[in-house]
Amino acid sequence: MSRAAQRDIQPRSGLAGLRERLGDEGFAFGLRIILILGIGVFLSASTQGQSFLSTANILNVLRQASLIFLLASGLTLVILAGGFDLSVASNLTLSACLAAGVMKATGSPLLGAAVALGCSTFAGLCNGMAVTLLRLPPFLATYGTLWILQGLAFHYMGGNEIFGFPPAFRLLGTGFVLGIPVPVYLMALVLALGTVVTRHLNIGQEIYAIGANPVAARLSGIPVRRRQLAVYTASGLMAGVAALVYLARVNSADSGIGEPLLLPAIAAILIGGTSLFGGVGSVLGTVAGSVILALVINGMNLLNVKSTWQPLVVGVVLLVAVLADLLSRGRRERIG
Amino acid sequence: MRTWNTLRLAGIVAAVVAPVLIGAQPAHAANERLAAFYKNQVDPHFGLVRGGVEAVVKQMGAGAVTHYAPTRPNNLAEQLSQIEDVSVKRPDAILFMAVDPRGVVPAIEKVNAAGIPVLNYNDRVAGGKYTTYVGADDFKLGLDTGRYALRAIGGEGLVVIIEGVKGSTTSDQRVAGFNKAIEEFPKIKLLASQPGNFQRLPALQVMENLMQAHPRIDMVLAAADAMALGAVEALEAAGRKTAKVVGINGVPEAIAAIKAGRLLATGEFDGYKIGCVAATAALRGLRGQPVPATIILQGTVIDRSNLGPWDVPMDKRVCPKWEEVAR
Amino acid sequence: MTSTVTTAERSAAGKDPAPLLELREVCKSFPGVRALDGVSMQIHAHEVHMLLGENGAGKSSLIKVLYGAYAADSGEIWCDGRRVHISAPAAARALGIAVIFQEFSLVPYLDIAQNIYLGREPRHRIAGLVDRRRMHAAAREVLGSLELDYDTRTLAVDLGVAQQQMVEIAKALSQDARIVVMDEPTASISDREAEALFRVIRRLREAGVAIVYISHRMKEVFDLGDRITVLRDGRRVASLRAGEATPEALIGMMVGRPVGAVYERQRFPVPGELALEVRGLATDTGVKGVDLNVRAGEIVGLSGLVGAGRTEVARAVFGADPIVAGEVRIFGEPVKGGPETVARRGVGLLPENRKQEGLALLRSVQDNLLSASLWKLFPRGWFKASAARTHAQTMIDALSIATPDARRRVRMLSGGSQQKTVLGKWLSAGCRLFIFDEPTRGIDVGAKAEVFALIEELVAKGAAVLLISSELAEIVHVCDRAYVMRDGSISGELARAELSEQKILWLAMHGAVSHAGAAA
Amino acid sequence: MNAPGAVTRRPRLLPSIVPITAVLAIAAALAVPGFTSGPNLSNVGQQAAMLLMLSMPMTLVIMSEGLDLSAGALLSLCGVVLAKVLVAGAGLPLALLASMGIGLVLGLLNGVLVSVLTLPPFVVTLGTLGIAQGAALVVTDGNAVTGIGPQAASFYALAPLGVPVSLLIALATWGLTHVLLYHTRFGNSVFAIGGHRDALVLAGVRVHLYHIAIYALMGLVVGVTALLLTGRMNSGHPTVAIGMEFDAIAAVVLGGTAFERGDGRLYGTVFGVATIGIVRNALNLMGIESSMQVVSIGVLVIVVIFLDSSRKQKGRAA
Repeated sequence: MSRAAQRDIQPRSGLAGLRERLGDEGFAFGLRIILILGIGVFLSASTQGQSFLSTANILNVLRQASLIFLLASGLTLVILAGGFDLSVASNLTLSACLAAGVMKATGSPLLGAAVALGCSTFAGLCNGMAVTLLRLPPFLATYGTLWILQGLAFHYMGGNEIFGFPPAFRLLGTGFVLGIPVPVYLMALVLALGTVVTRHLNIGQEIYAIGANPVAARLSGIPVRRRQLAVYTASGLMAGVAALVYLARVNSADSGIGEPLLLPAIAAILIGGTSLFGGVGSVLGTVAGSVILALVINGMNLLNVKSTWQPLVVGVVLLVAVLADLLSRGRRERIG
Repeated sequence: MRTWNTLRLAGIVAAVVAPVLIGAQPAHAANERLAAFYKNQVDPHFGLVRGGVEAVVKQMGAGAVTHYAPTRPNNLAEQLSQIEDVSVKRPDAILFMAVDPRGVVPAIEKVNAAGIPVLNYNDRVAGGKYTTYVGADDFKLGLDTGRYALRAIGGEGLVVIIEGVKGSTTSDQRVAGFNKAIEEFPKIKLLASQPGNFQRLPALQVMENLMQAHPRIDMVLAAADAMALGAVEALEAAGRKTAKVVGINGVPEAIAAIKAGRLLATGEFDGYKIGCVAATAALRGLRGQPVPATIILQGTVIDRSNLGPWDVPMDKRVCPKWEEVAR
Repeated sequence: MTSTVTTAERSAAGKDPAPLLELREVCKSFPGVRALDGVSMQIHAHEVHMLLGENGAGKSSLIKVLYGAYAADSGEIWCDGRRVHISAPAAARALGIAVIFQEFSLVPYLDIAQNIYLGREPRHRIAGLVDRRRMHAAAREVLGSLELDYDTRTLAVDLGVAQQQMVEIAKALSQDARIVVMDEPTASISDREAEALFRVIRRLREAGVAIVYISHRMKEVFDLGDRITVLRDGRRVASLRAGEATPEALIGMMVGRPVGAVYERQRFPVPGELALEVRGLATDTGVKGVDLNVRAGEIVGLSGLVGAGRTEVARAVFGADPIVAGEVRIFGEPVKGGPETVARRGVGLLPENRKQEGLALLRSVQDNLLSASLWKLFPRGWFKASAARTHAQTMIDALSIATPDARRRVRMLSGGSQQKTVLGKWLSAGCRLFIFDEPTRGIDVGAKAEVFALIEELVAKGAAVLLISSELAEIVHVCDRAYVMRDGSISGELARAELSEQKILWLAMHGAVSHAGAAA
Repeated sequence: MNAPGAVTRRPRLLPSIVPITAVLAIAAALAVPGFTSGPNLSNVGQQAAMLLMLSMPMTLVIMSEGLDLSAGALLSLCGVVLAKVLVAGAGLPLALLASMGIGLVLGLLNGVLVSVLTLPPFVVTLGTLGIAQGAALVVTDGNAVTGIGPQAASFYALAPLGVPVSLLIALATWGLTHVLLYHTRFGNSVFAIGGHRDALVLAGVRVHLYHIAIYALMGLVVGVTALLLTGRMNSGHPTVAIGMEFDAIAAVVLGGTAFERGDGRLYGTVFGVATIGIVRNALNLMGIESSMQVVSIGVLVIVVIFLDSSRKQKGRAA
């Protein structure tokens, strides 16, 4: 047995060994949990535990995390497959506006939902085709569609807002079931679906393979183009779902709703430990990321910290999360 | 002989020219070109303003109005470019409201230098020369709405303020008004004052978080309807029936909410009226008719008892009579 | 044979002036491999020193030691009669040693002059700006000394391979290198370009530069070489004057290891149905009118020099590159379409550079083992982790992949285990036609034998194998028959009876079968 | 071909943006009244100035296979700092120094995280974006900084020979960046970092140094741009420049600079800036509603990158 082999078969110790036993995503997620608990402990300490640790507030944090997560979930798949989609937020805006318009006109939530999902999915499909068929660089192509979708939204709304949706529809955003907000159920559902897709379907394995090394994936007989098309479409679809939840929660739509959500969504994914290079990360991580974001803002409100501090704190949290991965995974892995 | 010919010639010329000159007056009046500025194309309040302006332009038979709003909501750099571009386009008059009261001043001074009449509306700009200011007294609005609200809860209880974008006069003035009102009621306790950036979701989430920190809230004073309605959504979702909410502006949705008893009241900051009056003032100015230097629209507090006039779609709205406002 | 060596030594030691650079008993070993085993050689000014040897003979390790990329474990390097330590590329450059690797290090969007002087740009006294006039003048001068009339403002990205090579040489000269090492410089350029290269090399020799030239091509060895050193398995087999050598003798030294040192084929099953049939295949990657076929139960070699178009054939068959003309039949069926189609017909490609094209290095052994067979293992699309795990484990055991855990990242494995992982990928996909492209490159001797045992097992089970290899011994000892390629087309086919390294080399170099007899 | 004997330079593909800009400019000149008027052209110039300044170093960043999302937020921060210093009564030079200092510090931070810690630029600069924007809000508590005196404004108002000073400074930045990129070792290293990092290492160059310098340069230029921004508004505003980095990236991309292999051209970026300026200005003059401006920019981006990429593929095939 050669020395090389000797070295190879030694089980590994320390962080690396722990990571190996937990698996990449498991390990990354562990770090996140630690981060969350850290913030939690700090907050409950500084709020004397009374308001922060209440079930109500925890559900409240989850509900606030859910919107960002829904928007980020599809994007996570795209990034896992080594792509990118800057257009999710303006996609949300446009499909929310259209849905609102349709619901107002017809009074039918179903029709509205159908329009929102149809529009957003189609936009996602277009992104996918731009990347796979036209072979445009994802970042730039979706940057273009970002502007186009936003402009269409402006044009459609003409500066007005559409408000007042049927209560049945509102339940999607504001309802409670067994004392738990509906969006939280949605988040759980999407998390479950996302995990099933990435963990328990061949497609998921293929997505990771493509993200990790597209060339090798192609030479392993994986239909790379079709999978990419699929993830971009999924990203569009999820933008539509997020749009519906947004409408139901806020009960009105204007052409400016999406834009402030883009960077938080991306930040949530990165804080969740998914690598922009693809092949590393998980939907679960994105949940963690979204929760961390919501937690930070919630805490600052509870502590009556001026909202002006929020961007700074979020930026620091992002860098801390990525640096944590750097230290635990080592240079040669894919980070951030 | 010669003189006769000359006179005849003059007569003919006069006969030909006179009707032209006479006709020229309305003909000229009929095509003033206005340029109207807005902070963004997102907030329905500005949709109302726009509606008012267009209505007047139609009624008074002016030529046309072009609307300018930054593509990124409240983006100062973009508004500056738009001012500069418009000053090149040289409309007959500019109806102007600023994304930032101070940042735009240099650009406006350029327009002044270019000799284009500028009318300032909706909220005051910190500098530059304006033919007229049309707006409401934001401080007074805050004060009145605040008083109304605090009386409504019997002058005692726990209150939360949701501010607009920090640093905007609109928000600062209104919040100042709120605080003044709170001072007047010793039994009122201010729990928190957090910004909701004039947007719905931020306000909603701030409210959700505040509810966690404060088990009891009796009154929410929001510096704008969008935020008030966000707060309402949050409270309703949490099943907090006791807390009441007031806003400021009087956008259609707020009126609807008052009618439905979800919103207690809103201070009248009627975009439609502002648009009407501003456009009228501008056109009168161009047509050499007298216009006061300042027109402050007296805002009443709109509640269930008096919401009738606002509870109509925009195309049914009527502009206030000039005589009533221009005092 | 040993006698030749000693005579050569004596003669060398006797007449020659002091060498420019001398290696004495240099050793370098890696875990599991003895890359250099007491290699000594003398490099003289005014000489082209040919370095011969099969892949894995230690040539590239020798270069790396010369260039300061590796530090020798033991042994001495002497330069101008002083003992030197080449610890880093910088040190090598200081000694006037320049290496021209097979993959060039030019910056695509900088022009020729900027590339030649990258990091050493001449600058104005004042302001320290790059003195472009001086830089281009100097670049033109260097190129001129190579009789090259290049517009020095041309971007590297617009240069052909041969031209990039010339720029690399110019770069070396511009550092006034006294020793220029060239690693198979003619591997990927045409004969005409090679001629030009030789002219340049001769000029350098006149100018007193010492050239270490690594090549597989006998013709070059005798056209250019003044002195020849043959390496085998990290040892110096012989060092002699060009005049004292004959092609046959050299080939003998290169391959003359005890037969079976690599691997000896045991079973020869009867060939079955046609697994692969290629007719008139042509691609825009340089393959011209290739005909070949592989039967089930057969190991068919595809040999030839680097750049002869072997890999291109493999990629075209696998659907990775578009086919311009001709047809490919797999198990009798004509196939069109990309790898995803071809792979499902039971074809597996084990690419030459497995790290870039065969594996996802940052994924686990298990993930890589399953990446090609998901559709087969879980036809319903439901991925079952437990089943995957057990399957991966069975593969790991069956192929004896050295890893403590199926979740270990492939990057952490040895070359051999990585290669086995790629094989396992296709085994689990149930392939019946395997295309191995240089399967033993960069893996140690023990692993090589294992790989061949596995290949033989495959064919014993009725699979068909197309084996691309530059190592003649492999072709001879492992294959039932072999095709030899030259310049993008098949220059000959050899049945097992007539398989010999000499014949393969002749076909690969001269392309004419007739000489083969003379050679044998 | 490929005979090594002689090589004649192959003319480089003209970036698609150049003809596009020309067509748009001519169309605007003909169709849009007042477009060609002196004051308007000076407007276009002034409006383009800041974008041009940001786009210059951004081109280098993108050529080095990087990205800087923090530029806009950093610009706001620098502007605020500059205004604060002016309010404190210091002179313009000192204020400018302070602003450039802040820019340099965050630029260096970006550079170190990207080059030394090998973190992806997108993530790093997204983080520093938050930090810069937060800092700007915190030091101003969200309010505009006013009462900064006439210095900045009067400086911005300068127009030697009728050319607005902002445009002059922007052009100077272009000139400086051009010299840096095409006439210094630093410039060559920019091409190399994007194109073939190892070549630099083999050449014994201190790569980190140059790589960090790219981001530091970005920071410095942002610091200078802050002066123009503040002068233009005669006040400091903590959120004014948010999103400007995307305009800069768009300009670079329109200019035909690719995110890989160090393939970039500075003058292409200049055309990109010009296009954005012309489109927005012309649409404003025509009084077309701003939603169409948004759409048109999106379409422009996609068309241009499609043209460039397809022409590149053809170029490779040929």
